[in-house]
Amino acid sequence: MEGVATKTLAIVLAVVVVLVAIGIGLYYMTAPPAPTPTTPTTPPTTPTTPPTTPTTTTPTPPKVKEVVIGLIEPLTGKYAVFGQEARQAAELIVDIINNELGGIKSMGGAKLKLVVVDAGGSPDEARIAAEKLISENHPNIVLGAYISRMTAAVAEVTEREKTILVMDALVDDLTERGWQYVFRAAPKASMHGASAVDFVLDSAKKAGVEVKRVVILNEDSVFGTYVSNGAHMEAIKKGIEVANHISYPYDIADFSSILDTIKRSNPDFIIMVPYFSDGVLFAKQFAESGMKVKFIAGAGGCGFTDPDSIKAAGEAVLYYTNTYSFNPYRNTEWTKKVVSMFQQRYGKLPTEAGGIIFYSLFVVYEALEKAGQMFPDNPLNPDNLRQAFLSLDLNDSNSIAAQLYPSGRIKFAPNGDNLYALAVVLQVQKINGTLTPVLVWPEPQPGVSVVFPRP
Amino acid sequence: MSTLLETRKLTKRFGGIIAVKEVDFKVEKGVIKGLIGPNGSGKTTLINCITGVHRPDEGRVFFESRDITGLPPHRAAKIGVARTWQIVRPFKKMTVLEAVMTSALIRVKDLSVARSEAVDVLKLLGFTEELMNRRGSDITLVQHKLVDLARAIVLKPKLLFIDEIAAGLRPVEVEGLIDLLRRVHRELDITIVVVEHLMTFIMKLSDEIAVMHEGQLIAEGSPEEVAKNPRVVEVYLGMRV
Amino acid sequence: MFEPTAFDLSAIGTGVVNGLVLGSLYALASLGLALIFGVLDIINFAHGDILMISSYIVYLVALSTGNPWIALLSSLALFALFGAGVYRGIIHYVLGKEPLIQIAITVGLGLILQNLALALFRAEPRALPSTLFPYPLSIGPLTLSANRVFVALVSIILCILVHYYSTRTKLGLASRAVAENREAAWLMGINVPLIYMATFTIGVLLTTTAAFLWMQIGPVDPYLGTIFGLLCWIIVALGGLGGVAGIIASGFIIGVLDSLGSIFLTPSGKYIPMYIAFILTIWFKPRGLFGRR
Amino acid sequence: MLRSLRRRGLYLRLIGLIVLLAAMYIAFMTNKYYLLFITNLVFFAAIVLAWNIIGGYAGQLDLGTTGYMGVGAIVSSILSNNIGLHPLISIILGGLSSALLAGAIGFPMFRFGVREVWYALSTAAIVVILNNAVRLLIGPYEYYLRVRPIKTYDELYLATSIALVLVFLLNHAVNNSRLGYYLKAIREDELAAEAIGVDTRRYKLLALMIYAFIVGSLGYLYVVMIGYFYTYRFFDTGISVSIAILGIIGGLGSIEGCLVSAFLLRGVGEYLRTSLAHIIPGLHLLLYGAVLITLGVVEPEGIPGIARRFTTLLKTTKRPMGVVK
Repeated sequence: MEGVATKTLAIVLAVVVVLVAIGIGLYYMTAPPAPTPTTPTTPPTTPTTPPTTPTTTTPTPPKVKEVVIGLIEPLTGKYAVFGQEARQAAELIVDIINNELGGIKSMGGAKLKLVVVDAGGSPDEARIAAEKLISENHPNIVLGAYISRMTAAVAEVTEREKTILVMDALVDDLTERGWQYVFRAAPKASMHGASAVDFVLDSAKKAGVEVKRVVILNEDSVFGTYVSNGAHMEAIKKGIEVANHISYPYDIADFSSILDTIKRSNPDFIIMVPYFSDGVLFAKQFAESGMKVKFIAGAGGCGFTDPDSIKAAGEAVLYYTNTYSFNPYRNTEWTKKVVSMFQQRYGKLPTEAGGIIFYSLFVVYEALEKAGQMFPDNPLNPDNLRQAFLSLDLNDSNSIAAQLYPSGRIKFAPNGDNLYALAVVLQVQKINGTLTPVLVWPEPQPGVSVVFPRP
Repeated sequence: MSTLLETRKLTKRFGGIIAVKEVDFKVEKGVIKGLIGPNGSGKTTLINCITGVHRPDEGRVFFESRDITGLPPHRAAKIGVARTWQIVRPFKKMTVLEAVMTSALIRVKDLSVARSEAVDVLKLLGFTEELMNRRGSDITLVQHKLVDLARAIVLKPKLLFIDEIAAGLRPVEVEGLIDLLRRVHRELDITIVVVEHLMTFIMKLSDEIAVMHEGQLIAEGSPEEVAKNPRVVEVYLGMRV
Repeated sequence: MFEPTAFDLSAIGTGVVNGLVLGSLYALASLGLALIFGVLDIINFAHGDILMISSYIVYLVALSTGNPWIALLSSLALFALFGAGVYRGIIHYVLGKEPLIQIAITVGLGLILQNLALALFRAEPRALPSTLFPYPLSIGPLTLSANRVFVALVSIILCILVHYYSTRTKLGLASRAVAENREAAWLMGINVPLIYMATFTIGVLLTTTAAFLWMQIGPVDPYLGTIFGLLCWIIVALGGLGGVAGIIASGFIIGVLDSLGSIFLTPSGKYIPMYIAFILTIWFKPRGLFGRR
Repeated sequence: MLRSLRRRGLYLRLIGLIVLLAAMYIAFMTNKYYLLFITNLVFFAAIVLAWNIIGGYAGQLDLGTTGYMGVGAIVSSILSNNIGLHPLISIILGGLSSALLAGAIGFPMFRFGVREVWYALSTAAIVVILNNAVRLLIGPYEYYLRVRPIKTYDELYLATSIALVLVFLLNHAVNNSRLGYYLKAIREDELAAEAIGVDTRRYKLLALMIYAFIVGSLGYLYVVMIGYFYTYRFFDTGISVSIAILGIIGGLGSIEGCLVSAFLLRGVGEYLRTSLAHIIPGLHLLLYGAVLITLGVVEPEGIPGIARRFTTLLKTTKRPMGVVK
């Protein structure tokens, strides 16, 4: 009889587990339309009014009360590090725009309303997230999704729905597919690869060091492939011999064999496309291997100079560099301001994931202002918005966005890419005993100079 | 009477142990033959070698004058050599009827024909309608043994090996089983080899008996002859005959 | 993009050495699985996930105390409890049941561990910032990471200790008797349930030790168990259940195939030779290359 | 075959399934997100039913689902996209190629008697090998191959539903045929099945190839559903394992059980995933794990076992009961 009793108990338990699970699901189903963790700091933007659908055409244009900005980022899964920071950055910028700048002036001070959804860790999850965002929140502009393949999946949906997508993903071909409603301010992947090579050659020339051979390493993802191909092309163009070009899987757990291959290729420097764990692992194993090369430069990703990477790798990444889509040390009023606000609020330096969101959201802000001026009747119509984006010509003196951008200029080509895109280079240096990433290229930040070659 | 099955110098080794050693075993058509011997004397291994479960190391097996050495079990079953198992191998998640139907489907292609044949055989073995629709996991050991038997009979084999079916049965049940097997033998015209170490059962049932000991055939003949055989008595010394 | 390295003897040489180093850790990681499979006849699909969760515990304790040895000892203590608990709470109920049920239940356990780790630690890979010996070591013409040499040596020593345990100690001999024949062992007066629980726990502890060593050379993320689980099963399949020597040998084989595969096939294709070797072994030598049972 | 289909209650069940599919559509058609969500559910229900043939009836714990799905998907997407074949023909060719692959793998596997855990591991290993091989041949693991013959989600849902109904009918056809009886006998006891004359190797191989064919042709739908072909998403052992889990929980060989587990468990699981993922990632998998362990300890037969318990419980309390199978 005892056996029967335990079995019954276990059945009851199982039923309870399932019921609880369904209950939790139902609770969230009936919860407010945006089940993502709402920002504690978001200003109270007319919470009592139901979400308006501003795209619907109305005979007499009412004042736009709010503009819904959708943010799709990987908040869970392997890329959550990036998505979480992007969310923090977006919340900060929306706060600044709504409170400090008084909303979109050309639309009568309309406020931005940020809706964040999780893109998960894969394209199909991202696609479902995009469908959910669009069918439930009707955003006017969508930002996302950091990881290129996920961004592609999101773009499929936003294109169909004629919604503007401002991408923070870098893979080149995202702007090569003839999509109409996509824009990207950030420098694309191949540019990161080329910049890394240019930086090394530039620094070598200044230091009087001869570099002739390079080994290129990348994860076998589309991003890794584009970045490393950019580096490869640039190296060939500049007369550098590519001694080896090795790709590895995203779940690599051991670099020993790759290090052996590198050793036999005998390069002067190494270009690697580090995500996070691969960069950390490589740096540590490189330090343990006793091998010497003149320089190791990261391109794209930020797996060498990220605060988290530095924490995980320790001394192993000292003097490694990484190209960056954002320059946190740029000497402009707004860069200083936003970076310090971010630091105050979240207790850490913004990295690339946050930086791209900074200027991308301010570009959105400028475009909305422009749309309000150009099309006062219907500023949020996607085609009108597109016109507004294309007519932007931003520089340090006329916009906040440009002040936050590495090159200080933003102007979109018809395919959605920034004509003045630029990547900068950060280096891990020891300042007052702590490992800190500092800007070294194209112009070193004040009081800093590049350490080249790697001692 | 013609020879239905014959083995010639059949030998099977497991590692260093010789389980069956140069056995010449013959079964005439239309008999009930008993195969006895103490535990571990090689009876089941002999059956396994004949029905294709094991591949003999040496020697040959002839069935209806055809060499069937090393034929896989499913082929052996199709040419008319069926068997039951010493330790029952039930189809627990199928009903009794379904299990027997599976067997019937080997011969007949149509499901309804197979069903009616399975019902016939099960009725012969005394299964009620209700029992037929029980699942394999819900019946007794004795019933399992009968289902096992039914699965073999419904194949309409020419030769049927029955491996230790009476073990663990009460005397009344054994009596019933003897009658049942006789009926099967008679009505369905199946030659039967019964393997058992329960002597009373086999003495009553069999027309002739073979005795195995340590992998070898040590005696063969009618029940009375075998009972008198000094070697057999020696082997079974201490056992009630 | 894909440029196979030219055939090169020194490449093979270093590849083999690296493979042996990695292989010895693989062997240690598989030993617990082999022990549990051999004695309890339990198909444990949660093995890799147990290794993963142990790695997290080692990581957390090492990070908070700064002392790797405390991390080792405390996680051993914790996982002794964990092993006994899992045995009594789950494994006990599926002893002798159909393989499918054992697989289902251990897959369930693995899923719970994996997703618990995901919920608690998120998906980012974690690595210890400071390991035991983070410097290079020159042995003759070879330069190896001291950490890796340490890991390999400790793995081999532990494997030998397990061999000693199973052939010399009373508990080891008793568990071998149980593995050979459960009923006979019962009749000989061996407390079979106790042996089962002890063996399962020892298997888990070996895995925890392997996790500690792994943390010295690699990162942990919630999906580490998936990679390791399959790898360990392959090693057990290759080694058969013929004892520790077989497991060490097949660990070496897999390690070398892993390392040479990354050199000659690019790291993205390194699993191909290992897994093909596994499948061929299953086909032609179902009892493993060195198996006796 | 068709005649045997006309057995008790099949029409009723078929109508029930179609009504369910239609009701889900009507309930969710206005919201694209939910429509995609239920399309996903219907798709995986079809996959689980396909797995039921090899895993449920034949009792072989196959973890190669995504491998066969991926091969079918590659072949059919390339044929329809790059060569311009009609999607239906590409689907059939995709299914055939993955059935051929299954045959090539399964023949030696069954010939050498690979069973139980070793079968499961080998099939998982094959997925990993395919994954690596495709990476080496095609390149990056997120090879974008855009496939869009189906324009709207409504059409996609219709296509997926038709696929589910077809697989459902095929399952019934197998269940009520000689093949089904043979496979179930193999699952219960391979040696005993062999001894009553079942050519176990041949029928296992047949079951494997049927399953690979279905899964391979469904691969194309999956590509359409995701929008792109991603190699790493197709050759994923994790998805294979979760499909096997749904099949096991559904009760091996129970068509209704598989449908219930696919719709209910995966539905709840996916809902948890999409709505709670940022708070507790992996909650749906925790749920699977908990259900698996509870079932393993308490009711190894899964959903049909539970249903049976309930019916006997109701019977013994002597309440008038409806249909008891």
